[in-house]
Amino acid sequence: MRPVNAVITKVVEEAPNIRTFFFDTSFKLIPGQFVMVWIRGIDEVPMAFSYDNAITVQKVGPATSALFELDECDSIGIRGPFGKGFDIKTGHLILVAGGVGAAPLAPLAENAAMSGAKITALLGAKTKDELLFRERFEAVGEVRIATDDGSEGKQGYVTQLLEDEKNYDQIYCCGPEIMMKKVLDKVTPSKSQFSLHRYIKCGLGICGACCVDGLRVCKDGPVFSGDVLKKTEFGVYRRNECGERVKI
Amino acid sequence: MRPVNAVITKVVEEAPNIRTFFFDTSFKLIPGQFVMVWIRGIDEVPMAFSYDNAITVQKVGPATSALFELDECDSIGIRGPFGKGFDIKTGHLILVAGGVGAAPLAPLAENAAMSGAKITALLGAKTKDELLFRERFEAVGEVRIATDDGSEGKQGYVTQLLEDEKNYDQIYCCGPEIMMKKVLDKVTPSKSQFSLHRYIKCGLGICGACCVDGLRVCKDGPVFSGDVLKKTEFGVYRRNECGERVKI
Amino acid sequence: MLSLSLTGLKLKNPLILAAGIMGTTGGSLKRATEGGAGGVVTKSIGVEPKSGHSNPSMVEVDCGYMNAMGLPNPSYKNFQKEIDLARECGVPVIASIFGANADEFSEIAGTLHADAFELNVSCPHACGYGAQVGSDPALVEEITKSVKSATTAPVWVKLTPNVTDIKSIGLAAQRGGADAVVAINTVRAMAIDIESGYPILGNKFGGLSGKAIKPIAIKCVYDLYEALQIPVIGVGGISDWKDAVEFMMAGARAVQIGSAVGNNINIFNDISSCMEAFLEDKVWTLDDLYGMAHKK
Amino acid sequence: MLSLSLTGLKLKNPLILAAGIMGTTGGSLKRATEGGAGGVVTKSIGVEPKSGHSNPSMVEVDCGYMNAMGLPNPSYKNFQKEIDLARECGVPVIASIFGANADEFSEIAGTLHADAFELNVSCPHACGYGAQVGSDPALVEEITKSVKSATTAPVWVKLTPNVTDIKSIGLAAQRGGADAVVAINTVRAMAIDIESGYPILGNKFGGLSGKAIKPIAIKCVYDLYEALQIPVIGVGGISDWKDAVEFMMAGARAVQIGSAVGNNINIFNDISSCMEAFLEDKVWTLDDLYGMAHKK
Ligand SMILES: Cc1cc2nc3c(=O)[nH]c(=O)nc-3n(C[C@H](O)[C@H](O)[C@H](O)COP(=O)(O)OP(=O)(O)OC[C@H]3O[C@@H](n4cnc5c(N)ncnc54)[C@H](O)[C@@H]3O)c2cc1C
Ligand SMILES: Cc1cc2nc3c(=O)[nH]c(=O)nc-3n(C[C@H](O)[C@H](O)[C@H](O)COP(=O)(O)OP(=O)(O)OC[C@H]3O[C@@H](n4cnc5c(N)ncnc54)[C@H](O)[C@@H]3O)c2cc1C
Ligand SMILES: Cc1cc2nc3c(=O)[nH]c(=O)nc-3n(C[C@H](O)[C@H](O)[C@H](O)COP(=O)(O)O)c2cc1C
Ligand SMILES: Cc1cc2nc3c(=O)[nH]c(=O)nc-3n(C[C@H](O)[C@H](O)[C@H](O)COP(=O)(O)O)c2cc1C
Ligand code: FES
Ligand code: FES
Repeated sequence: MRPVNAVITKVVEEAPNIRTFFFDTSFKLIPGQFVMVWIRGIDEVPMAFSYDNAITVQKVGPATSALFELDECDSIGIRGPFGKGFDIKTGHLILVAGGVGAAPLAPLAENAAMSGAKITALLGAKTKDELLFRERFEAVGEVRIATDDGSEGKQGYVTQLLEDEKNYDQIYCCGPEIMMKKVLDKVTPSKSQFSLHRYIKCGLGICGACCVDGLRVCKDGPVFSGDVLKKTEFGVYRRNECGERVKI
Repeated sequence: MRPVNAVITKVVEEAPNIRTFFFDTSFKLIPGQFVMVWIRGIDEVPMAFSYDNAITVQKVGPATSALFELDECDSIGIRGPFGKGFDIKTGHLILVAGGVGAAPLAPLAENAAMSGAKITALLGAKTKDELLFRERFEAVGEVRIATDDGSEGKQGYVTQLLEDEKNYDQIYCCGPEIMMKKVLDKVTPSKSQFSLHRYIKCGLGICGACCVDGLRVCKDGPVFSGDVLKKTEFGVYRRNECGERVKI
Repeated sequence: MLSLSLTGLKLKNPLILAAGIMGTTGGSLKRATEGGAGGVVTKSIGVEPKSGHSNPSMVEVDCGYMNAMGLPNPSYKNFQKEIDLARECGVPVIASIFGANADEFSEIAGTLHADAFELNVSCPHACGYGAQVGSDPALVEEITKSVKSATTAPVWVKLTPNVTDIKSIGLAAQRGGADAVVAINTVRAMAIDIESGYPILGNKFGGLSGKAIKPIAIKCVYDLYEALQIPVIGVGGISDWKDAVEFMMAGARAVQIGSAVGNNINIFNDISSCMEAFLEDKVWTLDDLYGMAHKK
Repeated sequence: MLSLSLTGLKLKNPLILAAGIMGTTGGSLKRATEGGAGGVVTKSIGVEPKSGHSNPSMVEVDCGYMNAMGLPNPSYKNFQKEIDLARECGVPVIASIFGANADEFSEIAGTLHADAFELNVSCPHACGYGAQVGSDPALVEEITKSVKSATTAPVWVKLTPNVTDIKSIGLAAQRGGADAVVAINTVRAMAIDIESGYPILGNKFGGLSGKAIKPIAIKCVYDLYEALQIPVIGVGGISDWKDAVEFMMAGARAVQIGSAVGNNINIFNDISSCMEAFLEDKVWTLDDLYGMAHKK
């Protein structure tokens, strides 16, 4: 498919470097699936959907900075959805979000709660201001918080909050790979799902740029079950744009 | 579509120069629609279907002669169906067939009779032996015959049989153009349908080789209503393979 | 809103019937104008009557069509009345012509009367004609020159994509005095029947048209727009108004429509009305579309 | 039943993973062998690490895909371990390599260890590489020669269809000592976003792959089979067993599969089993298919 023209209808400042961009067009995504967001003339980058019609973006480099220059009535190109989303279970679900990793987990929480699941969200961020979608998670379940600077909740990593969680039916996790690796090491692999981040080029499962061993993040993922990841290079190294191995 | 491989399962001698070839594959054609029959290495020519799984062919030149060389287990390529078939009405239907023109009219007669129409078939041929599908027409209605040599029925042209037919709801006609033109001149144009013959190249309505003025025999036809044909060059001239006008 | 002047011809819209499509009879050209065509190009006409390659001469493939008609035509000596009939409709009638050399081309252009001539130096499956002359810049220049001196009508040169560098051929046409180039003719191609091993076309190979070739044609038009001063007319795989817009953004002043006419002779009307609505919506004119992709 | 020997390599079937498809990591090449590939070609590897063109680098179009990856690769200096990992699967691993000149090509071929080398002189969108060298017969011959003297492994030369005469390039490769040619790389193409006028690819244009180009590739393979003594390996638009059979009838000794792997990594197994059933049904061997269309 060619990029669909999406006009920005509203921009919401979520945190110092995080904004949500609402569009005039909705996309049907399973939480965890992603789209390719084309900032014309600049770059095209993968993004989760945080609402039916919105992405939530952390400014980290050229593409996201260019996106931050855009305002209502500006438009971008969107292709997708791509990949496989989270497999949404019932029972007690624990969501572990690091930073902007909360983007795909918020709609997941809302969907799952609607089907009667019990939700516990563990949110981590550097500081209180950067906690994302806290109210959305609170609206559908329990929220526990960890911040690096202790400005809210427990001081330290979000992974520490996991220690108290013994009874769960499924763990959903999205955040920096190093954090996700720590989560994987602490939980029952077959009861956990992780949304991975790799450099996405084609998004179509063809070029192989996004491979974690033989698994394509863009097509077989970005969501993988913990037991699948256990046998791979996940958490050990990733590939840069050239395909060179880079230590995590 | 690419040609479908059709294996010949039976060959029936219908008349001195007319054979029916049955295939292992059926095609869904509305009577009057046609297929392109590919005799590999030789030519591809348009043919009506005389049964769900058969064509009835008169040997007239290189392609049909090559077809006559084929036997059970040989195969040809078939593409289709192409074009628009007869619009099958109810009431009293008169079918006027000249020679191998009976091929699309026989299944038409059978279909229409099944829906309760009254069928009168007027069959014309040079001589008795060449009368095609007489029994099939007799099985579903009345048959009247004209032969050039008087060996059966009235001596003369099949068009003469029309004189006695005053009450009909629709006339269906297929045969040499000169005969069809005579029929058109004798009947109510809006109550008549004719299956035309023009040189078919693409069969897809693209090249224009088969045009009768602006009408494409392969796509808008081969069946046209008499009142549409009245305003055209039908019966006056046709085009040869080069596109030159040739008097009928 | 869509009208334009193209090499001196007035067109009510930039949507032209492509050569070889419903183009052998005055009646069929007329039908295309009734379908809304802003101009019509005839079947390519040569010096002598030609019956073309044997059937199958066209087959539908996965994403388009393949044909090897072999330039069937009644010769220019039998063709003036068809052109005249088509001209009654009041839209420009462009005579597509072909020949083996400059003399044949100018013999035809010097005799036939038409609103413009389109030189077919690009048919990929006509031995001794078409792309066999159109891959050589020197020949293309010479033929264009000789036609220009044989007629006062505008001369368009239709290019083949089956070359290493289409710009060099376009430049040759421009040097020869062409008023416009048309890109592209069909792409060399082949299909084989796996049941028998036979190449499907009577001519064994042919030219690919339809959706499959659109991205190839867009690139050719884009490159020609950059290289040439004369207008580029785009053709190849247009099947809806979006395709037409894409060609104009690539740099086409007007477009031609071929294969897609088979399933919809009214495609010219359909595209016109959608294109008008699009331009209104964007508050753009045709001129805004023209070459837009080069400014990005 | 499908096994063959190709330029000295033993393949369990004639279905090879094409260059640039799942070919950057040992793990992904391995996955293709698990999907049934009889051989795998790596991503094209150059002298220095390269990050490629900016995104969008690939887009789905009407009948296929368009890409301008820009040859991202970790350089041959970082690639031996990926090849070694892939070789553990026991199927031949062919290293695709590219360079700006004969020296770069032979530097790589002289250092890397692989079962064969495929010379990418055909990528349509890499400035100074690929088709920019592969359109010149003299350069192709020189590069092939120098690689042949740098390695004892078989050398395949991958050709671009974006030339006036692909046979002349194939003949140059053969003169240079190539053990086989591979045809075709992608077809030069472009797509424009009509909402904005922007060319969609970051590189503005790219190469067309997938179904759209199959009839073009079949014609190239057919022509090369007639012109050359060395085997031709067919690639371009194969998406099922029928396509593979068609290529072999056109004259391909083996085929490569690219774009279609995206939706089905097991396509190699799927095609193998259907092809076997077809051959049994027809009471044909692979050798019967080979070049069959030339005998009709
Ligand atoms: C499946 C998936 C979903 C994502 N969802 C979100 C989201 O909802 N919100 C959000 O803010 N971010 C999300 N990201 C991350 C986002 O894609 C990057 O932050 C963005 O690409 C950075 O681009 P840049 O030019 O601003 O930064 P750069 O300086 O170019 O890069 C910063 C980081 O982003 C990575 N990056 C750059 N381009 C790409 C690319 N094409 N594919 C993958 N990574 C890239 C770089 O490798 C680097 O690690 C997601 C990533 C993936 C893979
Ligand atoms: C819609 C349609 C349905 C037909 N149905 C039948 C049928 O059921 N049975 C039957 O015996 N015949 C049928 N014909 C006629 C049949 O197509 C011709 O008899 C056949 O093409 C002759 O080919 P040839 O090489 O044997 O003869 P040739 O010597 O090549 O030609 C004999 C006559 O057939 C015509 N012809 C040749 N090729 C074509 C072509 N590609 N398209 C149209 N006409 C051609 C010639 O113009 C000439 O008038 C049909 C024709 C059409 C248009
Ligand atoms: C059946 C057919 C006949 C054609 N005949 C001619 C011709 O006579 N002269 C010519 O210049 N181009 C001819 N063409 C090429 C078309 O004019 C056009 O360039 C090509 O088909 C691409 O456009 P499309 O994809 O819209 O069909 C022919 C194409 C087809 C499909
Ligand atoms: C994403 C992508 C990357 C490619 N990279 C390369 C490459 O690095 N080297 C090369 O020789 N060909 C490359 N190709 C071309 C393919 O190997 C193949 O020749 C082409 O895609 C046609 O085959 P297909 O239609 O089966 O995809 C690439 C193609 C695609 C789609
Ligand atoms: S980004 Fe190309 S396979 Fe995933
Ligand atoms: S045969 Fe081509 S339009 Fe009818």
